[in-house]
Amino acid sequence: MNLLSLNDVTMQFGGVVAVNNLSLTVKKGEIVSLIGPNGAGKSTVFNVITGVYAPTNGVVSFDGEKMIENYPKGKMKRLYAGENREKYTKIMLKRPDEITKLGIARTFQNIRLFRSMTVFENVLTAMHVRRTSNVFSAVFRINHKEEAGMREKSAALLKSIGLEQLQNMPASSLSYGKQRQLEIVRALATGPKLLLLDEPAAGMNPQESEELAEFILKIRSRYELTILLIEHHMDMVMGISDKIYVVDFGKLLASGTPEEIQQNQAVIDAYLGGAEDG
Amino acid sequence: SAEKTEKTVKIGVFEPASGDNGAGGKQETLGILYANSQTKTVEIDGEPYRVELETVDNESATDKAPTAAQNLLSRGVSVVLGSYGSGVSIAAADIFARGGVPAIGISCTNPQVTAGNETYFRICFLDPFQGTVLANFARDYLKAEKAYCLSKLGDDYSGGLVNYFVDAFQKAGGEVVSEAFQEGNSDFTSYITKAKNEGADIFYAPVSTEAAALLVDQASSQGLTVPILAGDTWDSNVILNASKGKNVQIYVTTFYQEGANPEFDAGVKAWMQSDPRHIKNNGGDVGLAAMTAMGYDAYYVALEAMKKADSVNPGDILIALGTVEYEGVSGSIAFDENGDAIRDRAYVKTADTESGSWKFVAEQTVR
Amino acid sequence: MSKKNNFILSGLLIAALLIGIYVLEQILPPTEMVFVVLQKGAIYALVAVSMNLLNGFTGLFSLGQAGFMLIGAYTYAIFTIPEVLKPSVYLYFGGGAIHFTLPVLAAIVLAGLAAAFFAYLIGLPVLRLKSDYLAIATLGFAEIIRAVFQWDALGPVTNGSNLLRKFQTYDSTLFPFVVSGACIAVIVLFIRSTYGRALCAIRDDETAAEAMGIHLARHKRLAFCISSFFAGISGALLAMFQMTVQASAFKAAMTYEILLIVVIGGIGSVTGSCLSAFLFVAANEWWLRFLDTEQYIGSFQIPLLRPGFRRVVFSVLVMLVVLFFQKGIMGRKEFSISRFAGRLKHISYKNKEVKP
Amino acid sequence: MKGVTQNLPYLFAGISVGGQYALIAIGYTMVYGILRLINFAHGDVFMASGLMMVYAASVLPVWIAMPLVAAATVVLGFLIEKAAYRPLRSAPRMSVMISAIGVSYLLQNVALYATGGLNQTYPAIPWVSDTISVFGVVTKRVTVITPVLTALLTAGLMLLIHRTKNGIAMRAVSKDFETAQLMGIKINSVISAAFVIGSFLAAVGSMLYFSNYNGIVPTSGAMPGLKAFVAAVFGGIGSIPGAVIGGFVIGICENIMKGLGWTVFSDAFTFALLIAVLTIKPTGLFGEKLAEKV
Amino acid sequence: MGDLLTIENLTVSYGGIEAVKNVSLSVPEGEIVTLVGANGAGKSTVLKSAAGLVKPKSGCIFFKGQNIAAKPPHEIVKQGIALVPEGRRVFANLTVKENLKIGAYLRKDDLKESMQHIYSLFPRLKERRWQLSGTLSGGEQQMLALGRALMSRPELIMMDEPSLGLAPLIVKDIFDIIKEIRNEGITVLLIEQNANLALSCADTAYVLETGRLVKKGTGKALLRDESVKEAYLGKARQQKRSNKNGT
Ligand SMILES: Nc1ncnc2c1ncn2[C@@H]1O[C@H](COP(=O)(O)OP(=O)(O)OP(=O)(O)O)[C@@H](O)[C@H]1O
Ligand SMILES: Nc1ncnc2c1ncn2[C@@H]1O[C@H](COP(=O)(O)OP(=O)(O)OP(=O)(O)O)[C@@H](O)[C@H]1O
Ligand SMILES: [Mg+2]
Ligand SMILES: [Mg+2]
Repeated sequence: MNLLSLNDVTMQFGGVVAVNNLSLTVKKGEIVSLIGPNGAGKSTVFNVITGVYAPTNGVVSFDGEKMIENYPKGKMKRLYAGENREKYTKIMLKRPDEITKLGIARTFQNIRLFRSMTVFENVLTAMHVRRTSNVFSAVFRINHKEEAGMREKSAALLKSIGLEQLQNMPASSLSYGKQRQLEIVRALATGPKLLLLDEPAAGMNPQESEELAEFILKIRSRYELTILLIEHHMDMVMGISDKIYVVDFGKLLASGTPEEIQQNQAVIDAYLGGAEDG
Repeated sequence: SAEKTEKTVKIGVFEPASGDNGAGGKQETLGILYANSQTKTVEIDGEPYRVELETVDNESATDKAPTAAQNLLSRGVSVVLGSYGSGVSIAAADIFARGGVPAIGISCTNPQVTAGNETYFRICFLDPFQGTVLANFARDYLKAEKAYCLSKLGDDYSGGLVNYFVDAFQKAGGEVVSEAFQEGNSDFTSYITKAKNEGADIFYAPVSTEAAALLVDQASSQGLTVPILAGDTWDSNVILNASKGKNVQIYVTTFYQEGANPEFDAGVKAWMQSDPRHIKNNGGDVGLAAMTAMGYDAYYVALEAMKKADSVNPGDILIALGTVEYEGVSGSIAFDENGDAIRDRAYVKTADTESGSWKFVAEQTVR
Repeated sequence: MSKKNNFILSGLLIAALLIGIYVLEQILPPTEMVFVVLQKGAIYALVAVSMNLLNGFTGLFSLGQAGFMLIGAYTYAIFTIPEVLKPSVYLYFGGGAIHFTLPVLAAIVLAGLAAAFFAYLIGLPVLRLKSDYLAIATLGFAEIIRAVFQWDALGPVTNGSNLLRKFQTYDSTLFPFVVSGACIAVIVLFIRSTYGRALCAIRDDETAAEAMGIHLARHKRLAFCISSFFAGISGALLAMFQMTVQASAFKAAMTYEILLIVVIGGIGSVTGSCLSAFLFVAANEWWLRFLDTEQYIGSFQIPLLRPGFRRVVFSVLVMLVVLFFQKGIMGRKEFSISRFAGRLKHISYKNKEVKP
Repeated sequence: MKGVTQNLPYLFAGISVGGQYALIAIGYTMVYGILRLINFAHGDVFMASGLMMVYAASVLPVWIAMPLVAAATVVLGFLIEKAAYRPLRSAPRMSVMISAIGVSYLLQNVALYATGGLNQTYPAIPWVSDTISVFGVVTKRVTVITPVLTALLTAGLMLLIHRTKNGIAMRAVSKDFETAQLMGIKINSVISAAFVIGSFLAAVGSMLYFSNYNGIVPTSGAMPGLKAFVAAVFGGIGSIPGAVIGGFVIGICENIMKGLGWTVFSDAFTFALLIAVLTIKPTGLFGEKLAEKV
Repeated sequence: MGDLLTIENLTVSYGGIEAVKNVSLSVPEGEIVTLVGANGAGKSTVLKSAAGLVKPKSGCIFFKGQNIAAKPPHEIVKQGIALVPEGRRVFANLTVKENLKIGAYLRKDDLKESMQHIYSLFPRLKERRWQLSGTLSGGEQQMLALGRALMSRPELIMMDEPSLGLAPLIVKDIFDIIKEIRNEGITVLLIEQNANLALSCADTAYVLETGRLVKKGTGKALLRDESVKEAYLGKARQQKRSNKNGT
């Protein structure tokens, strides 16, 4: 069953068409990778899925429901004059926080931790979205059971990636690689069904990215996650992906299993280059 | 060592030394200081008490006044003098009342200073009186038909004066336009333009001297030809300096007419000359402001009350104060049941812009 | 377990403080400056903490605090002036338009609610703005509110630009202490709750906070309203303290003063704000007053001392504190008894255990 | 015709005071553009410049006093930056702002102490403060000079910033001190330059302003400072043309409000206008867009 | 040729934590020197102290024989050092072109030629030269950061993970560029997580472990070192590499 599907998504910034009529689907439980040259529009796809940008056109559905839907507005609207006009100008957009609540969590390509908080608090804060208590009960500690549960879970999550030693350090004092790991844990803490990872292995050496790959596999099975991954480390992508989409200039260039992609000449020319890394 | 055993009584001086009314507050304080330099002791119950002045700066602000007042109380003053500017007096009135310390207002003319307050007295006339005097003067003497009135927003002094002026002026058959400017405003050209456009015959602006200096300058450069009228605050050398050599006509009401008591005039001038700081506080010269004379009188009224009470206890002084009668340099002083001075006379002066001095115009009472 | 101890310890400390004040009131004459400092300090502590909630914890740079205090102060004053005294207060407005009074506590709560209500209205357009733009917009709103309250047309309610007075006040220093203490306690509980953490997240990174499922607009508005609610209450207390209120006093300068307290105490530190509120008031109103009077040793006049010197010295002190305690007195830390005790223990046992 | 001459003074006053706001606003905008600091002390530098003129002109001829005062104001601005802001380069942004508020207090209080809180009369600058008649409206010559001078100074400044690498350097510094240093930019000099230019314009503004409104008290800088700051925000903080346009718009609007008799709301209207503009354009008229991609 | 940069007994601490402990290394003129180490080993810290961004607790840093340890960054840059900082740090509010211009802030000569050179290295940047660099994609920003450093025509260029976030094809280009730079006579100090590539092009390599220098050797030698392989190269790679080397 498709957990996530993008239909004809276009994202335009002024003259730049970052994503061009892209469609893709992610099945429940899969690890799907999105690869492509720099500036191909991968991160933009994430931003559209998570509601940071409203797409210029297209539909995003999650878990069988339309989550984001947009059709051309303004000048473009005239093209659709006629009986269907109403239909085509309909906008249905969810805010990023609503989308997170629905069960999509992400990491950022440029690390965005809560820098003044400790590692532990970073994770704890991400659990806020699953709270059941209102302000009143939170202020007057009527919800102390829930709070204790949140703390326990956070500690467990940190332990699972091996950050428990650092949990009382300010997040900003971690080295680059550790910060990336923390971002993943924080995303997990929102209790997602779908996890979007934007270059999680950037800044890690091959050994470390292998460990990260194992970690990703581990959390997938433990939390029954579906994962959409952007990554330039081909070892990792080829090693753990069930399916790969390749985009170039915002358009879909190819899709398929790792093996198929590795053999695809167009992909090799545009992205992978000579044999060495493939 | 004889000095050490000497008993003292403290008089609080509650005056602004900064802010909008700093200049006036300083002139009033000068009068008190001069009186203190003349009479340093007071005999109470057969014993001489040295009078100590405790000063505090109320910063011309109604939000700073309560703590300043509280500060005076904490220093154990027996009676308080001040303040220049009605707003701060009103704001501090309840603090003094709660402390049970009597206060003698010197030039705070707004009725609310003493209304409903058992411990506040004052030796000056009130706004209803002053406003009416000016209205009558404008109608009778200047034959004005239409008056433009300007007050400062949130300022009890100018607001009150305009209010009573408007009442009296309208009652006397005149027409009024009134506006208020905001704190911190230095651009009066638009108000002057408005007065001109409305065809007013007089420009009534009983505002603080700070604003007045700007107003006078701009009135002259905008070519405002009608007379400018104001209350007791304008009886100050700030106005004289601002108007000197300018093309403006200024009329003010005042409590004291220089020359009414030549001995006092000469004494205070000599005293000021003895210390450059006094001259600076007086605005750079020895021109005598009514406030100074009033401050002088207030000090003696306080001493009278102490003598009469034969005590330095604030409560006793309070009881005695109501019955004090005193012949001061600014006239005879006695209090009515409200604690207000019984006065029925004001002087109107005009600024001589050539020589930079005041010229007596008329003595005015209420019809 | 240690948390519980901490709780009990704090409780004891507060109780001791209140008893201390009570004893002080019994033995000292009520005109002592120490009471002024305690009262005004408590009131400023509350408004400083409420501002810290916005600026320090939520990262919303708001300069509207004086405006909300004004609303609180006026609301309280208007509804507690005894009926018989209204004619003398509303002298130019025929005794005013409101002809009933509320009990003191109800009026205080109403003061908070009124401020919060205005905050809600203002929040809708303004909270979308970022950093300094938000600051200037909130400052602007405070100025607009001040102008509205001075408007003659509202005179029957607000007494125009004239003073409001004769309303009910308190007579014990304990009153502002207890009220503002209780309010600060609620703010602290709020900050330490999961909502408080969400606000900190917004401060650190809005985009990331939103991606973690935090509804930005709602949380910001929540912080804004709560902060204003308590600013309103502190406004009511300030009115009681001053015994008069006038809109013209609630200027931007007042907001700056509060901001100064917040930053000197440490942005993001509640105890820092409280501490610096008392220090600020004490230095400004009490300790430095002597600098304003010319003083003599024998016949020698101590140089420099004359009116205005206090404020020069005070501003120099402020500058020194800012320059030498760049992160404020407390930084982002809180004073806590357990840590204090822990530090003592640390010295004796040298144990180095880190607890989550 | 009568209606025109009657209402022209409002417009004149607006344009003139608007120009003066503009000159002060540039100082705010330049400092903000680099340090992201609302330099609350700027209005007080403007006031201090006025006071220095009062004292200088009491011993020197005005024509000699003017350049001296301008130089002294520049030095003051430079020293303030060095003493109060430079030590806080790595401190939280809020601390720097408090330092600015502290400097503002200090300047006001020193002025209060020096003058004893008494109103000081600004010296008349010959020719500039003469009364003239334009279109039948009597006013001071400074009213006419201000907009012209403002336009000239702004044009010069724009050339300076856009024709040299310094303009880019300033914007780079504003984004990231560390990386700017890595480019070889001496951030201290760039920042000092902003303060020097800002203070110079404040000095010019103060000469024009106080020629028009010739009384100075310690708080004289507060209101023009706040208005100029609003002007800077209105135009989009960081943008020089924005600050200038903002200055004129606010000067004219407040005088129109006064002309309409809404004096109670003349300041409030300024703020209301500002908020209205900000709700439509959250970074002011010409403010730079936030270029942050996630 | 002599050493262009020499670091002697460098110790750096953040607050109480020592991130770099007593590290000594030298960068000979005209060579590529690389630092390898795990996350948090202190590699970036070494570069930052050489660039003057953090002040060492103790130790000396000599550049062309001068101790630059106490100098502010802008003076160090003037001496001829450029740093490609970790995390790109492009000026988001400047356009691509302005970023490149500001990279050449200290140069007085004509920039056209250098600009063309950068544009030819990264055509993508030319395409986007009017775009605000804050809106570039991660990889595009990385190219810009590299281009910006090259614009200053340094004698020593220090790169902190230049290939971070770049597509495999570009990564190869980057290493070609690095070699090309070296051939132009510019010395390179390189941090790279892609240890295989880094070591294979480096003349000298150092290994850092939790702030300490544990190994030094030629790039080729370390590539064959068992402990290095185990810690940094990853299993899959090792196998592949050994296969390749075998043939
Ligand atoms: N807010 C924006 N404004 C203008 N252009 C943008 C914006 N966001 C992205 N772009 C452009 O859209 C294109 C796609 O960017 P995106 O970040 O999605 O690339 P990417 O595939 O993630 O690349 P990389 O692998 O380098 O991270 C880029 O060329 C970028 O310059
Ligand atoms: N600003 C800082 N404050 C406190 N500690 C820091 C700071 N920057 C780095 N550290 C600490 O210093 C150590 C070394 O950090 P550094 O960034 O030099 O590592 P690195 O080798 O570059 O790692 P990475 O490969 O992850 O970039 C780490 O333990 C890190 O936590
Ligand atoms: Mg990307
Ligand atoms: Mg690093």
